[in-house]
Amino acid sequence: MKLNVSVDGRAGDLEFTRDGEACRFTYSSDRAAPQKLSATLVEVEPGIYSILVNGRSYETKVVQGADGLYVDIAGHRSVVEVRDPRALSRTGRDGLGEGRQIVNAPMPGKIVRVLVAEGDEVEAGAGLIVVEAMKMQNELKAPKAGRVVQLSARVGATVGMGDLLAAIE
Amino acid sequence: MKLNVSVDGRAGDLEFTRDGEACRFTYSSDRAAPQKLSATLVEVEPGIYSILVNGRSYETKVVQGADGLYVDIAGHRSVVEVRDPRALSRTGRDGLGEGRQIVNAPMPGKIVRVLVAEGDEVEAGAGLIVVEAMKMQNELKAPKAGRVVQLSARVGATVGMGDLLAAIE
Amino acid sequence: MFRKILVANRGEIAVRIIRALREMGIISVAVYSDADRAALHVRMADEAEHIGPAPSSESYLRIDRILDAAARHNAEAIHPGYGFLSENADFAEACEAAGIVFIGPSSVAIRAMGSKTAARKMAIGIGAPVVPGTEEAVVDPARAREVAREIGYPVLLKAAAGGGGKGMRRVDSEAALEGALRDASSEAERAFSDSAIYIEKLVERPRHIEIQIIGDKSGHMVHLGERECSIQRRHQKVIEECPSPLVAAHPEMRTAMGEAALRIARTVDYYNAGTLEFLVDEHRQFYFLEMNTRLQVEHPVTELVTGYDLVQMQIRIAAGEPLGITQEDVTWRGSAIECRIYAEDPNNNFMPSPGRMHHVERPAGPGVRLDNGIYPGWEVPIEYDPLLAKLAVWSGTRDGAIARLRRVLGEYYVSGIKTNITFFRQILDDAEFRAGHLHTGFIEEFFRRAAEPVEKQDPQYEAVAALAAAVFLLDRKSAPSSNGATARPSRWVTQGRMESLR
Amino acid sequence: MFRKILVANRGEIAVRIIRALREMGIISVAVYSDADRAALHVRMADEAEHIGPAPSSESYLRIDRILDAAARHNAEAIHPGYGFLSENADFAEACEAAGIVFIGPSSVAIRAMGSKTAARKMAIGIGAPVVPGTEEAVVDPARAREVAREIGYPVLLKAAAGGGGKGMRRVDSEAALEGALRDASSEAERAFSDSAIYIEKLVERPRHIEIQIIGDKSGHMVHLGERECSIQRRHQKVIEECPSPLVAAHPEMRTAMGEAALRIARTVDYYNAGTLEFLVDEHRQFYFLEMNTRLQVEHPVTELVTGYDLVQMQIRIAAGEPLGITQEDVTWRGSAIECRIYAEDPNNNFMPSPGRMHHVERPAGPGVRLDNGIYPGWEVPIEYDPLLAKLAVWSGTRDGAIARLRRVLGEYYVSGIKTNITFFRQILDDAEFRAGHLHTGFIEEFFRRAAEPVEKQDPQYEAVAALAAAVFLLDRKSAPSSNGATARPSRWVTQGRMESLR
Repeated sequence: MKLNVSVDGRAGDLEFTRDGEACRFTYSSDRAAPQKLSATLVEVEPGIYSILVNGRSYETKVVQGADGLYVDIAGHRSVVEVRDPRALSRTGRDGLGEGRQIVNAPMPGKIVRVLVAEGDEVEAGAGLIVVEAMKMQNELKAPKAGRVVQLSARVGATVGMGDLLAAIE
Repeated sequence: MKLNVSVDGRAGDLEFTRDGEACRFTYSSDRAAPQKLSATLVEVEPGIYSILVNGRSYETKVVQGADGLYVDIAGHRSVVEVRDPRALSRTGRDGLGEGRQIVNAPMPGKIVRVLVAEGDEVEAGAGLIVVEAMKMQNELKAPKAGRVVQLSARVGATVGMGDLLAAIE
Repeated sequence: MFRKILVANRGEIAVRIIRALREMGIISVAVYSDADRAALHVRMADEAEHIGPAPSSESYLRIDRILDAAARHNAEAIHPGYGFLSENADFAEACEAAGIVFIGPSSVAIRAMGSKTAARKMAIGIGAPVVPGTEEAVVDPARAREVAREIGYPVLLKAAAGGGGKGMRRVDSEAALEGALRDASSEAERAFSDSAIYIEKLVERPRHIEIQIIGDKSGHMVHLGERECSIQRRHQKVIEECPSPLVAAHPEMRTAMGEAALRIARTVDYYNAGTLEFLVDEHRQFYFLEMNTRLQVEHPVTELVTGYDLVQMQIRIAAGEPLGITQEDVTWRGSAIECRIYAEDPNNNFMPSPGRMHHVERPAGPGVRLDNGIYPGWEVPIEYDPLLAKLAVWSGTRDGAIARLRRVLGEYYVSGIKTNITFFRQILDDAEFRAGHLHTGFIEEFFRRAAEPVEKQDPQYEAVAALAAAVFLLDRKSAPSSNGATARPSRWVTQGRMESLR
Repeated sequence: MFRKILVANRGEIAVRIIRALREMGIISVAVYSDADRAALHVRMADEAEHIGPAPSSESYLRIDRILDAAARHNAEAIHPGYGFLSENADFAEACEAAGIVFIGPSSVAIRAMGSKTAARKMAIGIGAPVVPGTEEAVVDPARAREVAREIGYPVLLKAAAGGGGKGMRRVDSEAALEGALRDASSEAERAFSDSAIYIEKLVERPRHIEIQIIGDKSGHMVHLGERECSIQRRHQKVIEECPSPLVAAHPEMRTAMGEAALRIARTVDYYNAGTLEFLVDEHRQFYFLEMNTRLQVEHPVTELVTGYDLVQMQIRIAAGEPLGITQEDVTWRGSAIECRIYAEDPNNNFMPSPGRMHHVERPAGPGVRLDNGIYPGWEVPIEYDPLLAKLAVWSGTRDGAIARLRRVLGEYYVSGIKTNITFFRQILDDAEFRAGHLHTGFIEEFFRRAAEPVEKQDPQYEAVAALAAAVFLLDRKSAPSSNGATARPSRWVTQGRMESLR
């Protein structure tokens, strides 16, 4: 099995074979020279792997996160993306409109104030919307200078994480 | 929904309807007069129910046990069997040969001694087989006086819980 | 002693109180909003009553509904915990009127200490040192500008009814004053249904050290020593210790602050548990800040070091029992440190990170105390404070406690939401923290200091992480491409494309 | 201090030692058999090495393999925990020979105390009181009959190398002697690879009270007071306390037993941690029983009350550091009680109940200490002791500790296997236990007393249990009949049939 991987944004290549608990694998990245390793791997609890690599014990916890897999080892978290080279073609084009910048809700919460109106010209960093969650108010600022071309935020509305609230162009 | 139930061996009748979290139910048994109750019920974790019955909070844990469902409430365990009356016909006949008594392994373990041979006459309570698990030896005794008509236990063999080891007739 | 007590709170503190009641053989009654039907405090209580919709203003802050619940369940007393109605004199009064014992001080004492400005006056009256600032709330922006100008920037805006950093803002220049005032008062309105704000001089690099006191209804009162709570983010404590490393080095401070605390408390004939907060400047001068007329979030570190159970003492005192100890009986053994585990992202300005937690692994072993309000599968509601649990440790020495806390934070794991667990381990490794050089601006400085965290990381981590991720995806029979997909295109995807073009 | 230490054990004690090593910044090496690849101690250690098949005689008792593992990982010291090789003088010697530090006393001291008969001789030599019995092992049944006859029944058979009740039998009549001797010696052979058995007079209704001592390599030694371990089943401790209620009422006993313990230990120039076990009869006379030259299972109650970390002290002493405390420094605060949580069925003669645990809920909150060796999904192997975890509590008073232990046992839940958790709550409710009237036959008497447990049970339990069971089955879309089916036909099925015939 050969996979393209990225760990915390660094590209790497993983090649491995499995035979029950036994694993043989090679990993190489721009900052890690190729190393042939053999390990035993057991999923001891859902998403938690006990991995022994030449005598070292790695309790490794994996969970699907928003921007890849979160892999925790000894309290250190890496964000990992895995891709099968043969699957590359399947990737859709997920670029953003170049000039336009989106303002998403950084967390679920309630909109308590909208400080701009559609069509307003704003400076970069100007306050646009105030979202409150868990009794803390967070002011969302303009990512760039420009015109507010879209404004879906309404005072009192409850929004989910990542909801589009406004767009600046 | 109408069900025949037994709680710790006592027969009872349960009738209930559910509407989301809301439950209305009536339960009656030989020692509990019929009581109409309304509750809210939420499965907070797999097999764990938070049940509120007129203001009382019952953290109720259910798991499939060997001899029925084990239901734990506030550290008190009941063994519950549930049967749909319409299903009664489906029950197979699981009676035991009258004269014959089976000796099952009470736990997984290793047989360290066999004290009788097939055909032996034994007294009730006579030692038959010694099983060891977790470094503790347990002598299995004859459930009744009679002849050892079957003896599948072999010294050194590993046995699972409930395995048939011998039969006395 | 009481037969049944209602707990007018939620989360970890409700659970902690229910545990105390169970140990005392007292029936516990939980209350819950729509958001909390499946909350741990409802699961653990003997009885439970629904009191309204999710917003606290319609449930946990509704005096009428809580008293109704108490009446319906024949509760003889109410423990308010902290926050919500715990420092609301009207609530205490309403309880008294309804013939239900309020587990806390008299409504008179709450009212006297409830407004910071009034408390300041009282302290000034008996000659206790206070930080220069306004004696009354300031509403009008113009007046605020005036006051700030005469005190001199930087100034601090504070909710008169406040606590826990809610409705609090540091203001460094006049330009920022009006906006800050607006935010602070609306936040205060929401949190305490009281928008009154006052202004005081900001002491630079102060330590926050507070004194725990407890007294019975016949006037016997002792202090249980100090807690240092200088490690704060957004003006909210996140790490608390007993003893304070500063006081440990200067034991006379404990006596001096303890006596000052008792003197201030006596001015209002205080009884039950209370905490007097002080700022301590770089010359070890202490200034009275405010009195919290309730149980403190961080009370466990005091319990671990003194051996007393503050919640059980509160209940016995409320039942009219004598305190039963003298100042001489109080001893301090070893060192305790507590971390507040929040659902938040320390790397993104501590942005709250609500959501459902899938897997929870709890630390165990020697010297650990976990006060938890969560369980696997529980979804943190957006309506309330994102405090998940308090993790405290005890050891014979502060170094031992730091080492232990590092160990147990390593064992603690909550998946599905972001938490500040790893952040705490970084702070515990910080030389300044280990040396006990603490002040309320510590975290900001820490971030500047530790801009580039120099982790000496096991080179195999990267390879092992990649392997585990691959196995995770393959065993779940899910197409890596979709699972690997990201919200926005990462540097990596771009690289991936370039590679595929070669 | 050591850089790396190998832990030659498994289960909760291996985990407890790994936790101590992590706090001390020492790299931990676990060893495991085929049955333990996924065990918690392997998951938690920094490094791990496989040492053979499941049977301990081929893995955890294999000196050669453990020393190989230590060499391969460059471990500088080995902590043996309790059981297995912890009291094996040859192992300690082999470590010394291999230049690896054995964390415990000298092989000489282990050998001297290792055989109960030798230890008795030594105690008699310095005039310490002992229970009448044989001075040497007895193999020949005829000789055994002789000895037993002259001592007089009831007698106790004990493995000379024994501990934890393994290879121990009470014999009330000559008829039962030979069988008991056979079982005891074969059990001893299995557990300690040493079948030697000796015979002693059985003291009726004795208390088991032991003294913890610890000393450094330059002869400084202190005692850390007593533990009462009178609550036993199958001659194995299941509940331990510090202080002993008897000693708490008669403080002079602590001094007397402590001094006797130190005197006996000094005869072998003892160092590191050790425990001297005494029987105490109904007239408060104490008799030296044996010395355990290792860490004790129940060490946590001593740690909770004295505030010392015994495992960390053991390691520092093994590294040649001085003890650093005097007898005057040792103080005892409050009361601690520990329960040993086993996978067993108390209602079926404590029959082991191995298997896979599905769900594990751990207690938390104030005053709880959990030393766990398990996790959800872990399957208890049949090859080893079924100890799942040790649950200990601390409180200011014994009554407080009992109330707390009741509370935390209620929070503790392990599904899928039978445990003794509920059994402990019944004991804690027992008037005799609460009064502190303890003796090693307590549990047998308890069962006779509590033949009909008079539970004042909530009448709604039955209805709620039925409802929950029904919902459980329906939500899992499984035919109730199959799920409700039982191994053998229950009284109920018969009733069911009869009803269906009407």
